[in-house]
Amino acid sequence: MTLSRRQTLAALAGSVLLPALSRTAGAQTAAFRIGALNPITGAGAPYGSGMQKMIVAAAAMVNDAGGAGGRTLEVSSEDTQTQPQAAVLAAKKLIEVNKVQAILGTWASGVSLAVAPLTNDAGILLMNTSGAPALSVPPANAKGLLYRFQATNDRFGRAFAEVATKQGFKRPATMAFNNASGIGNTEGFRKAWEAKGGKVVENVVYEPNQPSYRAELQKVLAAKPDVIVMGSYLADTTIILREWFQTGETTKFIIPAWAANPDLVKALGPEVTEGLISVDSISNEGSDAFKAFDAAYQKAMGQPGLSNVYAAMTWDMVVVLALAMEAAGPNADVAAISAKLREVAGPGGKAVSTFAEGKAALKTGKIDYQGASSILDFDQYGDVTPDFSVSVVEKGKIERKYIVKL
Amino acid sequence: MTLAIQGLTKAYGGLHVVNDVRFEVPSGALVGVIGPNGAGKSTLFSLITGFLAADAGDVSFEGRSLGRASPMERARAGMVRTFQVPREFSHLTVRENLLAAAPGQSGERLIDTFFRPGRVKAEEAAIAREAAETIDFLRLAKVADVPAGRLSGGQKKLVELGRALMTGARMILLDEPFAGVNPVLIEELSVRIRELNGRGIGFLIIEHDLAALNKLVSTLHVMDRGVLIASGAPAEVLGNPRVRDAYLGGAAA
Amino acid sequence: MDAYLIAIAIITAIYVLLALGLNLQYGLTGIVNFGHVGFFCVGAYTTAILSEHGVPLVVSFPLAAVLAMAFAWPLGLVSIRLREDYFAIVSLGFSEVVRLVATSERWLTNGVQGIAGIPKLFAGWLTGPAQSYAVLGLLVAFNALAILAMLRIVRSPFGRMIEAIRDNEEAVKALGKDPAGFKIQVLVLGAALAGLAGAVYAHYIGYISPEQFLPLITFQIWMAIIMGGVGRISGALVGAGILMLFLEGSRFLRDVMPFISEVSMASVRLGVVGLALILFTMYRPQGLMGDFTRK
Amino acid sequence: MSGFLELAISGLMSGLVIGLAALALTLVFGVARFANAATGDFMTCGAYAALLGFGATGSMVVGGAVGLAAGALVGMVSYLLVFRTLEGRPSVSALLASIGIGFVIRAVLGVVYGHGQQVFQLPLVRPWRVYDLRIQPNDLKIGITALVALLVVFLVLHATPIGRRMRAVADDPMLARVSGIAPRQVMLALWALSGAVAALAGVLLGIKTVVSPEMGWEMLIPVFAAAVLGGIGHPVGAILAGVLLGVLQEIATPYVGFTYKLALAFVILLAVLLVRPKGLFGRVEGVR
Repeated sequence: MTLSRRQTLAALAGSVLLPALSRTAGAQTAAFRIGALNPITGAGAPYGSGMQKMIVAAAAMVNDAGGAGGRTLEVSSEDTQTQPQAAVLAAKKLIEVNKVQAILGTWASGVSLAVAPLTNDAGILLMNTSGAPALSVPPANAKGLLYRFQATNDRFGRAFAEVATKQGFKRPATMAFNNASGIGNTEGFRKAWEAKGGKVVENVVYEPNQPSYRAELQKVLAAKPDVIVMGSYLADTTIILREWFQTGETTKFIIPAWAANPDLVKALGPEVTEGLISVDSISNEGSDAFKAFDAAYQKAMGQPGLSNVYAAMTWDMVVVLALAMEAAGPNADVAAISAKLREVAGPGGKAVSTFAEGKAALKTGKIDYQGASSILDFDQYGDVTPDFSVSVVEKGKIERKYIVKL
Repeated sequence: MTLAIQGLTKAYGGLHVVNDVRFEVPSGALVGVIGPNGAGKSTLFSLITGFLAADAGDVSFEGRSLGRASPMERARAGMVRTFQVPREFSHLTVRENLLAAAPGQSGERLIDTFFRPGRVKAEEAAIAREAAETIDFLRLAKVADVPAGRLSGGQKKLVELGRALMTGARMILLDEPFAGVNPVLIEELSVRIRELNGRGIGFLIIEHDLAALNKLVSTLHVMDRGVLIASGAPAEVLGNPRVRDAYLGGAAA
Repeated sequence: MDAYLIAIAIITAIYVLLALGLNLQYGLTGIVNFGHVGFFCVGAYTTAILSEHGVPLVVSFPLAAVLAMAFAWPLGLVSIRLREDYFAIVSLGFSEVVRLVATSERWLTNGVQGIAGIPKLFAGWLTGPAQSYAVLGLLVAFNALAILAMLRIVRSPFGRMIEAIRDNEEAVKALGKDPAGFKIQVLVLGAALAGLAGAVYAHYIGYISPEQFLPLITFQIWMAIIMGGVGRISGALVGAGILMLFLEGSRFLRDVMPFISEVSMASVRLGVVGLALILFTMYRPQGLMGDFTRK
Repeated sequence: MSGFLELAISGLMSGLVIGLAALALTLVFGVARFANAATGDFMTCGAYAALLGFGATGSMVVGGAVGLAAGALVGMVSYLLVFRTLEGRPSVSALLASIGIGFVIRAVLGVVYGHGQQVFQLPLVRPWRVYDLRIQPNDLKIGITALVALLVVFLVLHATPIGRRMRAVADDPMLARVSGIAPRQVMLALWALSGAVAALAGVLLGIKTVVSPEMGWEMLIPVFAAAVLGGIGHPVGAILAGVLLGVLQEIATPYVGFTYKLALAFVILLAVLLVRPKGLFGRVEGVR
């Protein structure tokens, strides 16, 4: 952290005071420069530092293994402040001052959407951990240079539909927090559910920060659903469930895990939360890649890797990028590297779990990197499909029941 | 008959601050209203000039009923007031204060400011001459280009009078023009008022300071607790025992 | 490589436009507008939506300003006669309702997903640094025009009257002039500048969503003009500069204050804006640049 | 029909919270003549302090008392440090400073507690059924608390010497000073009272929802709307208007759309200011 800020300071000072020097410094090395653009401050701060440190750690690991495609990785770090405008300035700086060829680890959808035009213009890669469906297609993904390591909100919705089918629900209703993620979840669910021939009995979208959600609840409950699928966050879920309990109804709930987490159970107690279904995209927890990531995360942050799914994604970003560089050969340009990305991560090759392993295997044939965050098979849109865990709250504990694969 | 006050009444929560007050100010007259603190003089002023809405009664000016006309409409009709606590435009100079008061300036329309600068300039020059004359008349030349906020209380009252003159008012209502003003300036101000009155401008003056006022006005009205208790020539009114009792007794207490 | 500084200069210039508008409203006329970001938002969305439908920028830019004015006018008509603190809250409510509409009317604004891929300025002709310089040049031109127009206004009888209104509205009424008419015009003019700023912002950032138009922006601009100097045209320039220095400079704040965690940085920024508002209104209402009597 | 009634009851509860906060706003507005935009943040302070008290003792009564005390303290400190200096300046100064105070409070709470939510872990109970109507015991408690608070404020204003002096200052500050009332003392008491009432609103809101640094600020527009609707400076009016607003929001939004709840408060605010600027009960006018 300190290092990165010093670098930033130095870069700023350089750009102000010593333009000529800075320019020559930018031209001489044979390094491949990447920008770590993470939510160090603001809403994403609980994840941002870990994400950034995993980019630095993975880059160091790649360099220790002799670099990728004959080049070493050089990381410049910036803070998005979890705000589009600050992120744009930071991205400008990374692109123009640090001359990075890939930006890794943007977090909120608003931030990724704001940065995407810049990376597209510069013709560099943008690897993000955001959920908004808009990132899959033009104009955001106009050049196919966007890669997403997080499940789309849409896929969450599909996972919800799988869960609802499996649990035997017949009359689902949805409630969504009025933002991209909330609506993305419930819309994804609705599409998937209707594709299965089902019908959603009621859809309600609500604004945050209300003193009460009873009117919203009443409208949903009036349709007599047997399950309510939520696209929600912790605070509103807490209030809604409390008011739901006080209505005396016994509907079931399917809730994304960022809302249905231990804090929710703690806030409401075991009686209210009994039987809630919590759905989460999970890291590729059993994999060897995850073990490597976990070790690095423990070392850097002093916490288990399970505590930060986004850090596992940024770790994978560096590894996949390095493998693609290795596969594309020395001095390959961004387009060539991008062309190899799907190949080194997709199916149809020797399964590998680390960069060193992959680098060795590439000498003999195709590889398939099985990531720490997911098995990392990018579809045509640059999206991945992680697995989802389904947990049920039982006596105040969130017990994982089974895994859903889409 | 220039200004007729016809039964103005204002009550707050059952308390009549001004109660059925009626009198007339002939054109070109110099009329005073006196009364102890809380007699309702200032409220009466606000009712006449439309800054407060009357519960009952009406005001007519030059034969026209003003009914519920706004303060702006009343001022445009030719009846302009000053305030007890001077309300100068503190960041504008004395000259600018006066200039701002001139009516019907096309430069106050944005379109003309941008697209008819010539016309605006010509008008401005004419107004500036008028303002300079007024400044000289009021002996404000020394402070003409000083922000009005830095003037003394008495000078601010002069500025307010100057602004009223710039509007071309035919009736000027002065709210305690002598309060907090030093005796020399009071004398000066009285001379100016008389001179203006000589030019045909009517004055209605509220005052607490009897001495200055009874030398100045031709007619005096006395208010106490919201009602008019006496009217007439100053000497006659001041001899009225009821007035002595209410006014001087109240002041002594 | 100077592009980062240019990017900062561009954002600063956008803030200057916003600050000029607010300074015209508050500094010169005394209108307490707490909904400035609402007009900024209207401008940004107007040009973004029009561009989506293929309307060229030479048309959509003026329309952004015009639409912001079209929102300001009825708002002024119904509420400018209110006491200034009432108007303050009403305008704050207005900007929040604008944001709510942008959030809720998905058919028009794409709701919370925002509008992505807004075309860059000069996209057809210029690329790279040249394009950034051109954007900056355009902004400088806008600002210069705005400043020239404001100077013209300040030196006109209109300007004298709005300053008189700021100093004492009752006295203006007593002179037979209606303050409301002047104030509505000023509100509309300020809104036009904010709308224009919004248009440039939308095309520069390339992506807008309702969450970019929070009331915090309004109060950052307030902080800028209060620090830069209320009622001074130079105050908008200085204030916007200080604001940008603060916003970008806080990236380095943690070097000085290591005990502040990353999570807290957003709070710290908020607190600094708050403290600046308090301390400047208390101790230096005329701003850093001194007395605001004469321009 | 029962659904409609339940919504009305729910609106009543939200309305009581809005009304209490509006009461805090209107108390200050009536005397100090400016809209204290930090009222919402005083609420937040009260809620966090109550959490502390509740966490330490496990008693909601103690928690509430701590919250009220904290609210009163924040009110007094704000007055002593900031608003006292700004007395006699244009109301805009105090308004701007109050925005600043709100920002600082949010910043401090954000740094100390983070932006995550906190909750009062009170036992939840299923509702009572009265005929076809679901009555929630918690609603009853909130309602009774709000009414008691209103009663106390009313008693303070009308049956204590300091309260009478407050009203005297509200009616005519000049006259009050002339008749020998020390405004400083009165103002201090006023800010304490306003802070405590706001804090109570915050505690109730915290119990109903969750506690976070932004919770109070988000309520500012409905609260202001209620204060204006009730007539600035009119305590009973503020409460009644809050309730009216709460009920209206709750029963109308299913028709106008849930996302426009806030807009409804805004429209009501505008309508009142245009049609009847002195509010339902008020004396002081919002139009010059």
